[in-house]
Amino acid sequence: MIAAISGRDAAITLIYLLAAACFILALKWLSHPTTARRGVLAGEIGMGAALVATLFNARIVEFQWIAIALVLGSALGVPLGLLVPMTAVPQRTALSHAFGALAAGLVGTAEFYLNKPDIEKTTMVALGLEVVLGFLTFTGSLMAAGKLQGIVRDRPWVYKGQNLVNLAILGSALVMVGLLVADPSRTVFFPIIILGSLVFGVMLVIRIGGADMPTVISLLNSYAGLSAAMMGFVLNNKLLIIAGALDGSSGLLLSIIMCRAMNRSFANVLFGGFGAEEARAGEVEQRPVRSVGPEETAMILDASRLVIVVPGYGMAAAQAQHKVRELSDLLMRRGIQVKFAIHPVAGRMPGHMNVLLAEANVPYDQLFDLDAVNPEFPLAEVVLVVGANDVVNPAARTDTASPIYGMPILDVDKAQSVIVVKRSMRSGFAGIDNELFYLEKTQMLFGDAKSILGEVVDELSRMPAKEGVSR
Amino acid sequence: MIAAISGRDAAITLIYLLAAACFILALKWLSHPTTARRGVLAGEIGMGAALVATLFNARIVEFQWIAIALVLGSALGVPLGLLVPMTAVPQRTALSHAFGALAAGLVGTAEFYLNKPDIEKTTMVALGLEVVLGFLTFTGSLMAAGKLQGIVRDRPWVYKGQNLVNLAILGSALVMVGLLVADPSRTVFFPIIILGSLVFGVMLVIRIGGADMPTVISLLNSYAGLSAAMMGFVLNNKLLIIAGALDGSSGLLLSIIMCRAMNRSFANVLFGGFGAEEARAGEVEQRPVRSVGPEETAMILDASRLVIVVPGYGMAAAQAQHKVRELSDLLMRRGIQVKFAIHPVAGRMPGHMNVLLAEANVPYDQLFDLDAVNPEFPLAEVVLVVGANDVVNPAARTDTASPIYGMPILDVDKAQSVIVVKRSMRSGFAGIDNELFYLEKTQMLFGDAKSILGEVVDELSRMPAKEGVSR
Amino acid sequence: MTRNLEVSLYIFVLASFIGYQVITRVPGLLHTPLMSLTNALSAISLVGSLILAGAREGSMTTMLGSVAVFASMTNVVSGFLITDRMLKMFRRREAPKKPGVTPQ
Amino acid sequence: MTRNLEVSLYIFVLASFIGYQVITRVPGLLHTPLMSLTNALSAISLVGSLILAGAREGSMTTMLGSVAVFASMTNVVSGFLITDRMLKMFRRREAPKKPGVTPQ
Ligand SMILES: NC(=O)c1ccc[n+]([C@@H]2O[C@H](COP(=O)([O-])OP(=O)(O)OC[C@H]3O[C@@H](n4cnc5c(N)ncnc54)[C@H](OP(=O)(O)O)[C@@H]3O)[C@@H](O)[C@H]2O)c1
Ligand SMILES: NC(=O)c1ccc[n+]([C@@H]2O[C@H](COP(=O)([O-])OP(=O)(O)OC[C@H]3O[C@@H](n4cnc5c(N)ncnc54)[C@H](OP(=O)(O)O)[C@@H]3O)[C@@H](O)[C@H]2O)c1
Repeated sequence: MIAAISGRDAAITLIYLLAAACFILALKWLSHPTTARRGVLAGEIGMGAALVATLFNARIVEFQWIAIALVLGSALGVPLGLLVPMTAVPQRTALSHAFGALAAGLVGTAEFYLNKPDIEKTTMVALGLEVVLGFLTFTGSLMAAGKLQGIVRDRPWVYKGQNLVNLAILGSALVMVGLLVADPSRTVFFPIIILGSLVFGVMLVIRIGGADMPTVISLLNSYAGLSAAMMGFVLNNKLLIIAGALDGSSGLLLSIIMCRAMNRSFANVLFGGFGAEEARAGEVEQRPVRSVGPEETAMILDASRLVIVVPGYGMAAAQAQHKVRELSDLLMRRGIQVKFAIHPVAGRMPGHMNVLLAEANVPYDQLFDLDAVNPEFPLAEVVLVVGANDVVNPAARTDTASPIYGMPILDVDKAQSVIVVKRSMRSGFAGIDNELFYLEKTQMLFGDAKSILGEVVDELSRMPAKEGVSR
Repeated sequence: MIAAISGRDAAITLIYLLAAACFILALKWLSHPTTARRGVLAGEIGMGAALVATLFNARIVEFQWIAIALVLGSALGVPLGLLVPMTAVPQRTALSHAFGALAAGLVGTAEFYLNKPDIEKTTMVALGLEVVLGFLTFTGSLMAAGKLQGIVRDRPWVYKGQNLVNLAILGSALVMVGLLVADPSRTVFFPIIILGSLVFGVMLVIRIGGADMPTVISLLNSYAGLSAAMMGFVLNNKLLIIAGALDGSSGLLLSIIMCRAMNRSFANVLFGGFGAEEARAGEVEQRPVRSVGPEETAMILDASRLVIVVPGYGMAAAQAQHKVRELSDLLMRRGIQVKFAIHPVAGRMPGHMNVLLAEANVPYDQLFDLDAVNPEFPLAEVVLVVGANDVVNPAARTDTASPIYGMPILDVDKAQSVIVVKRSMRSGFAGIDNELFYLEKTQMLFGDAKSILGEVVDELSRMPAKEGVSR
Repeated sequence: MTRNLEVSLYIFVLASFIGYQVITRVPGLLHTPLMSLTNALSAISLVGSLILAGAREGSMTTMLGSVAVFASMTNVVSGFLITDRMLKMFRRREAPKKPGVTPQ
Repeated sequence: MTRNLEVSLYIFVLASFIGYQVITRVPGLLHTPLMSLTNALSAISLVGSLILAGAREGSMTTMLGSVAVFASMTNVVSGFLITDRMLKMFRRREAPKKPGVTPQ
């Protein structure tokens, strides 16, 4: 089947191929901080080339709507890209999944009404998947964003037989896709499919606690990617398929990483209503703990040689990353070695702590991951836990009953002494008590991370410089 | 362009896709010894499936020739696979490149005569490349195999203006491909192209010394792969394209690795006539060296805590790997730690030493590569160099004039003492003298590696066991 | 089954392999930028929507297409911008020696 | 330029990427088996030659095809056999504790 194509189409095709290569390189270069920005550039080049090339497509005859849409899109994109604070990145990500999925869904819809009733079966399958995935991801991501932003109430909304209802909704949507595959002229089904998907998206996410959102978002990410790939199947556009597949696999891998690091299954995340427990176990019975003040903290820190800082969600919530940076700089200038221990799921999204500390200008070679830092804890005179809880909870090693049992944790309890910065004895995301806080060697520094660490910094800077100190 | 295909073809297509996936997994699983054999299995499954599926292709109407060819092929393949000794692996590899390339060339030829004169331009380009690469790789690989096996004389055959002649041959072949692209009816050119390619293959390799063959072989490997990929372009068979691309990139990467490790450029390998120097510098002027006997060697080894063994081409030539294994076992049972330092280009092909030692049943976690072992040399009381020369030549660090200057080497000269096993003061592959042999701390144990190490083993086993030794 | 589907399947499988390979090599350090970058890339669905928005094949198609273009374009712009913004912040040891340096 | 060429180019580029990715992950320890395995795999050109050998399209085609089948099949069989033979030899620490164990 020698189907020759015009010179122009050939050119477009080759540019698409080039764009695909750029996208792959973009992700490849993201494998190291020093090359990462080159990766972004590659991505931009590929995107730009593909966009321009597409405008030369013979089917495009009028440009005003395109122009308007592009301008408006950019107008909204710039603030979304430049003004969103780092702590709001999870919401923003969810939002952009919603947008991407919406686009896929709409294109699918348009394609259906353009080509009906004679749509080739396999194409119809792809089209159906594109639309279902697209629209459920759209509403699902919106819900997720809403919950993270606190617009939608965070507490999971759970009732009996919920899973059945949800599956019923999704099932019927898929059945109708099947019917359309059999006979694409049954167009009445199409709107119902759309509706069903939209509803299912809401239902899926409404039952999930805010803290589980990151995992869900990554999952939705892979759906969005898959939907884009399906669009590629429908339009048989290879560039779309490639980009979609890349996006899909990244979303899937990230959610797997998170689940592993939390030692939980997808099913548990999606149907476990984990967040509900969080609500329940909010308060814990009171037991005596040793608490400490900023001044004493400053002295303890100043007296040690190696300090390991363990940041957690609390640092993000308190926006305390800059104070933490100041503190570590002060200590280092006083000849004390400072390392940061980053747990893979510390915070509320993958790499959360890394970004915040980078924002606060902490060099990334001062950050160490689980495997690298765990052997070091016994050597540390002091470990400063800043708003971390679950990721340092020894129950994960010992208590088989605990919901986080088996989750790899930072062995803070092996350190010589521990100072924990948090506002109260309230539990963390997993909603369970933490033995670490009651250990002999542990002292609690109660207060909002930002303000209390501010005081510690002031104390330290007031102290006289030590003699003969050099780093 | 909705070109529907029959159910059978669809099935075949899907099986090919599965085969492609198997091939990729095969290489992926080769990334670790524990999964490597699973990789081979995956490859076999993919190959088997593809073979069977192809037999169902509608174009195939008579089977007797296929049957005969398959039987004969297997009949030759089994001995080639099972009986070839490990030391002859380089030749075998070269030979199989020749076979693969031949197949590609023949298929290309047949396709040309079947479809002429109306062959689509781009197809003709692919076909031309397939044929040229195929046939030049065929003869080139045969030459290489011959040289390594000692059938063809190893000494490179060099004359003035050789490169010009070679380029002329290749050039004219390519020009004629161009003419055929312009007008495929000029069939007269085709045989000339074949002839030119065959000749060029011979010419290319005839001027290269046997020791450089491994690099050339890898390069030919990538040609063979490329040629197979081109066949895929011609038959638009995606499985072929994928397999070819995998083979091609592996060949290319390996040759790059070798060139890097030798700190040489492709050009230097292909046109440098490196082997010639080898010949020239065969004999080196005599300078005093300390030599040592088997008995004393045994005692020195027995007196040390950490012994690092550095195997080289000499071990392969002498088939001494089993003796080396015995020696290391003896030493370990006498409570002495034994490590093997493997240079990336020790021997005559990538991974040569690893295979030989594995054959001798040395566990691979006892083998350490350059970066891992170099820091350890200062800690070793004795380094036992078994038939290695260039890869331990300090000139690579110091002497800018040396042909191996800049090649990363094993820092044997940093050890506390060195024993070198070789037959004479003759130089190695690079044909240069080795300062290491004249150092204060170095002693030469002259003799054929296998026999002389055998004596050392006997000496050691005769020694009384030490008290209180445990590993 | 059509040739197109065959081709699409091959592309999809190969691309997924690549995705798996490259993304498993991205360190945890960069997982957040990874999210936003892949996000921007998958907004390539732009190419699909552009054609619909410009194809003058009924006002509905144009409308759906235009909205899709708008949505995708938003992702393209914001995605690349925020990714680069994050990556700019990642620094080696040198920088913070002199404290108080604000992220550029 | 034909659709076929377009497709082939995509496949080739993607496959090369994959090749680069997976092969850079193969340790030096296994470079010799790598050579022989990729060798066996590229003998998939078998599928091309089989068709020619069986297509009854002139004796020359049949002959060329058959020879090609023979050559490829040799590589398939020998390639897989020798690779597996090599890999069988690679052992972890345990084995050689009791010396004199001959490679199975
Ligand atoms: N990173 C991810 O991708 C991801 C995704 C999904 C789920 N998760 C889950 O999130 C959890 C992360 O663990 P984590 O240890 O980082 O956090 P955590 O277990 O949620 O604990 C955070 C702690 O910070 C304290 N805190 C909150 N606001 C604070 C403020 N303003 N100042 C000081 N302290 C404050 C809280 O105690 P007080 O209220 O007493 O102050 C709380 O105990 C893990 O369970 C993980 O499984 C992570
Ligand atoms: N591995 C690869 O992929 C590859 C590819 C291309 C080129 N090369 C080149 O090959 C060289 C490898 O270095 P190498 O140090 O392993 O080997 P080498 O430099 O070639 O030296 C081998 C030494 O072994 C000795 N020898 C030979 N037969 C022996 C026997 N039966 N018993 C004892 N000793 C014997 C020889 O000295 P006597 O004659 O005095 O015994 C010779 O000096 C490098 O220059 C590398 O660049 C390697």
